[in-house]
Amino acid sequence: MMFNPVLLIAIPLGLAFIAVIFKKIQKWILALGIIVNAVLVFFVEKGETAIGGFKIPFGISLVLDDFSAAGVILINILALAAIVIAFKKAEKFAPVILAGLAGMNGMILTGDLFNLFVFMEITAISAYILSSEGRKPAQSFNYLVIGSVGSVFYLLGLILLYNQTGTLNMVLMTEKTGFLEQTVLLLPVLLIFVGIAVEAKLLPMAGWVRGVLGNSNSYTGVMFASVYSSAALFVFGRIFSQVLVPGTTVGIVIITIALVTFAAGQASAFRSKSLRQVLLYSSIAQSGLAAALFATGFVFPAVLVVVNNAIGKLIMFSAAGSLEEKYGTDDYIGLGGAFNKNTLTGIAFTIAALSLTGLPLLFGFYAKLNVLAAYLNQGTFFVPAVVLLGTIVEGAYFIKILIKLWAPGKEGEWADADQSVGDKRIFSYTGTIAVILAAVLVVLSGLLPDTAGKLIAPEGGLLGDDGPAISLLIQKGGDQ
Amino acid sequence: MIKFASLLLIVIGLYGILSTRNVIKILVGINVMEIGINIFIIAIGFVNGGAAPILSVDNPGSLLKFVDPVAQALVLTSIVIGLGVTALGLVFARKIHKKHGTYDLSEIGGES
Amino acid sequence: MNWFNILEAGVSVLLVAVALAAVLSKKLLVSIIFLSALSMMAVSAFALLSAPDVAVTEAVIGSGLVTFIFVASIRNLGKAGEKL
Amino acid sequence: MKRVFAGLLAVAFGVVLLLGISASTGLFSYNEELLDDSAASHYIAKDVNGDTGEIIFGETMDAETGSANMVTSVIANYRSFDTLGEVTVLFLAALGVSLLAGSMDKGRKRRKSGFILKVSSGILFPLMLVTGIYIFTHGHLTPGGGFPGGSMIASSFLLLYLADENFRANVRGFKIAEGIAGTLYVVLGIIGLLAGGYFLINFLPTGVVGNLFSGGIIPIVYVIIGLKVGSEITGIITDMFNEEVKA
Repeated sequence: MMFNPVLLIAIPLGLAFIAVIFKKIQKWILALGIIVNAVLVFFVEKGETAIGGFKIPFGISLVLDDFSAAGVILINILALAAIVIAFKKAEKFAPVILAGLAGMNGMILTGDLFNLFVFMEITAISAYILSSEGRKPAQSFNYLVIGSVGSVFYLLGLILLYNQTGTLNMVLMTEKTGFLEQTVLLLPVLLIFVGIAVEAKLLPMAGWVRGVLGNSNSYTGVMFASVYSSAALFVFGRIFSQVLVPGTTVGIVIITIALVTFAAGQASAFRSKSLRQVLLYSSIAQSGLAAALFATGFVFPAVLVVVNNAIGKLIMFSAAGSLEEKYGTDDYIGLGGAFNKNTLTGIAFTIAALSLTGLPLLFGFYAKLNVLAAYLNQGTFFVPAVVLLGTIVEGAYFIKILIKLWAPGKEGEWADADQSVGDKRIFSYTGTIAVILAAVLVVLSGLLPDTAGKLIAPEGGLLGDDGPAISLLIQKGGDQ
Repeated sequence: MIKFASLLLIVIGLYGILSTRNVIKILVGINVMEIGINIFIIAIGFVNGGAAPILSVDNPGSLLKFVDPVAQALVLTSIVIGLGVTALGLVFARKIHKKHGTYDLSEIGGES
Repeated sequence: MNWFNILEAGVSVLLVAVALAAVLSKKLLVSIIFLSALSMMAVSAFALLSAPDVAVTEAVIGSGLVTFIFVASIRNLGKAGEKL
Repeated sequence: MKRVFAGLLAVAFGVVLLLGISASTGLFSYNEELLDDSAASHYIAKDVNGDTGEIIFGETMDAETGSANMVTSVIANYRSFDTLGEVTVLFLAALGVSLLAGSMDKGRKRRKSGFILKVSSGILFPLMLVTGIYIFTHGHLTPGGGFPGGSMIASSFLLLYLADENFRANVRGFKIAEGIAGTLYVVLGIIGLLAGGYFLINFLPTGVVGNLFSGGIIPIVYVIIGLKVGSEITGIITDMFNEEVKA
């Protein structure tokens, strides 16, 4: 039995409202909602679903093609994993998390640009509230201001497109903007880019990331670095590789910004001393890489990068947040030797770090290989050089961290002295199991890359011979 | 003319956000920007000589010239979203004031 | 020049002037009151552009409730020795 | 220095904006007509699912959406899903306010208010409440609807707060009301899914355009929105007051 994809949005939303009524049992409602969604996501009907029963380009519709299917599966599974790792921290935000999940599913599924805006606002507001867990109100405020400016820009770009095309539907928008001149499209596309760049953590709008992620705990860190950022990148991919495919000028601007983000992120990560700061700059860098790939039209390698980053950051941020809570510092020199007492977590962290770097036999290698192959097939050599250089820097700082965390050295005495206090495990049993499972997933998918690729894109690549999925829908629509 | 003025409002709001470190004034700037974009959307949806989009005794038939109802619906949504964001921003502002005793971000220092 | 153009020009000038006052004024309370006035000007702009629904909503939410939550947030600060 | 920088940046942005926008649309002129086959023109003619001829006020039966107010038909019918998202935004904001403000301490008396103020607000309160309810039940006929109606209700509670220093609304009650209203909205959508095959489909007959009972589910949606928005904003106001009181 296949279900209507709108349930992926309606169920968590309804449960969020119910959780407010029955506050006493809200944590069980949260668990129920997340689990139901994580199961349901495999049983939803593909295709375009109208809402309200109005003919498709005029009413709001949801689009579930290979691309958004990969997106919602990733998001709902990640949300489940994040809850399992730190249920205690999540439960007091139950309605916020449920509504946020509905928002993210909506962002990825919707086929309407204004509906996308509404869901982006839902997601953003749930993120603002979660960021208040960091107990740094000035940083949350900063995030809120940048987010609000971004959403004004998005709305401005959107309304300019609406004025030209008379539609808000993505498929119809793609068709109609095809007839417009590049000069007319230039400003709206850039404005929409800036609006989405806030959540996707791209450079001009990434000012919030340091304050929010640098103060994250084992739950919020995972949510921001892994779940929210994957959702935002999937939206970025939908808009800039399928709906508003940028012309040459705008394309070069966007790709340049994305690559600068990648380079700046890797460089800052290399210079940082705090574990969470290294990770957050590495997240910015990965977002930049994925955005550059999406804007060039390499959808499949971009999705691989997003998935690799999401799983890796899930493991690493939950470990980093827990280490900080346990030892009261996240300076990785101060944490020296911490993994000796948390062997399993340490192994998972190591696998995640090596996979992000792109070591052979891990999933990250397959992702990087696809990235480079895509560019080299196209005959571009400059971008692969930047990517390779970034990878070397990335490898350098991750190996530096890993060595410190496994082998304390002289500066690490502080952590050793602390070891007698309290129990040594940083996670609950379920948390450890979840992290280990994620790491096993990375290894397995690295050993069997073709199977993993098939899982992500069942019909031989998201950008097969027929072009992006959404244009397939246009063709199908034309046949009717 | 109003289109032009609403764009100026967006620019003025942006200046307001960039030129101050006082959290309340930053929120005022955001609100100015939002009012600007709302008026701009309505102005985009306006049609010369169009009636308000309500069927009534005066404008009884749907073949008459009406202004764009979609733009107005979008603005209604955007106004309500703006209220929500402003309320949340003000609570953050109160938290900042409670923690640091000031509304001025420049007095707080970089790391907090 | 018909009435529409004259009103439009007037509303436009006032919008920009009030917005400048809201952003530039040194005192928080003055700034907030100008924001409320800006919202009122926006209401007239909406009414002028045949958007009664939006005008009603903006009047209740924009110039009523938003102003209130702003004022409620800063009301006690006089004692803390800050400029209102 | 900061101001100069901010000014330069804002002016630069303004120039880009004006140049970019004047490339596509006139800055000092308005559209002459709606685009052909645009969503807006179909919403006005109410012929998204097929031509039904001209809609005449007070005559046409069973139009696609029975609402005489086209903005309402867009908000509560054609783009109802947006509106569901929008009340969720407000719901989250109210939740955030209460989560954050709730962690601050409370107490301290407010300033005493006079007798006349109390009595007159006692008279005004029900009037505002009724006006609010009128606005959202007639949203499909007259300007207004769920959002201003709900805000009007919230304003009437605001009046009580300002006039009576002992007044304390039950925050929990409002949370429950907004939860119920939100759940009803989603349930309404799911009933549509089960009954008509589409989420949020208008599954009731629509009646004659211009009558009070003419919108199908539109009046129901607007009542839900009105209650939800009203309880959410009242919740925000209550939290703001509680929070303000202690400072």
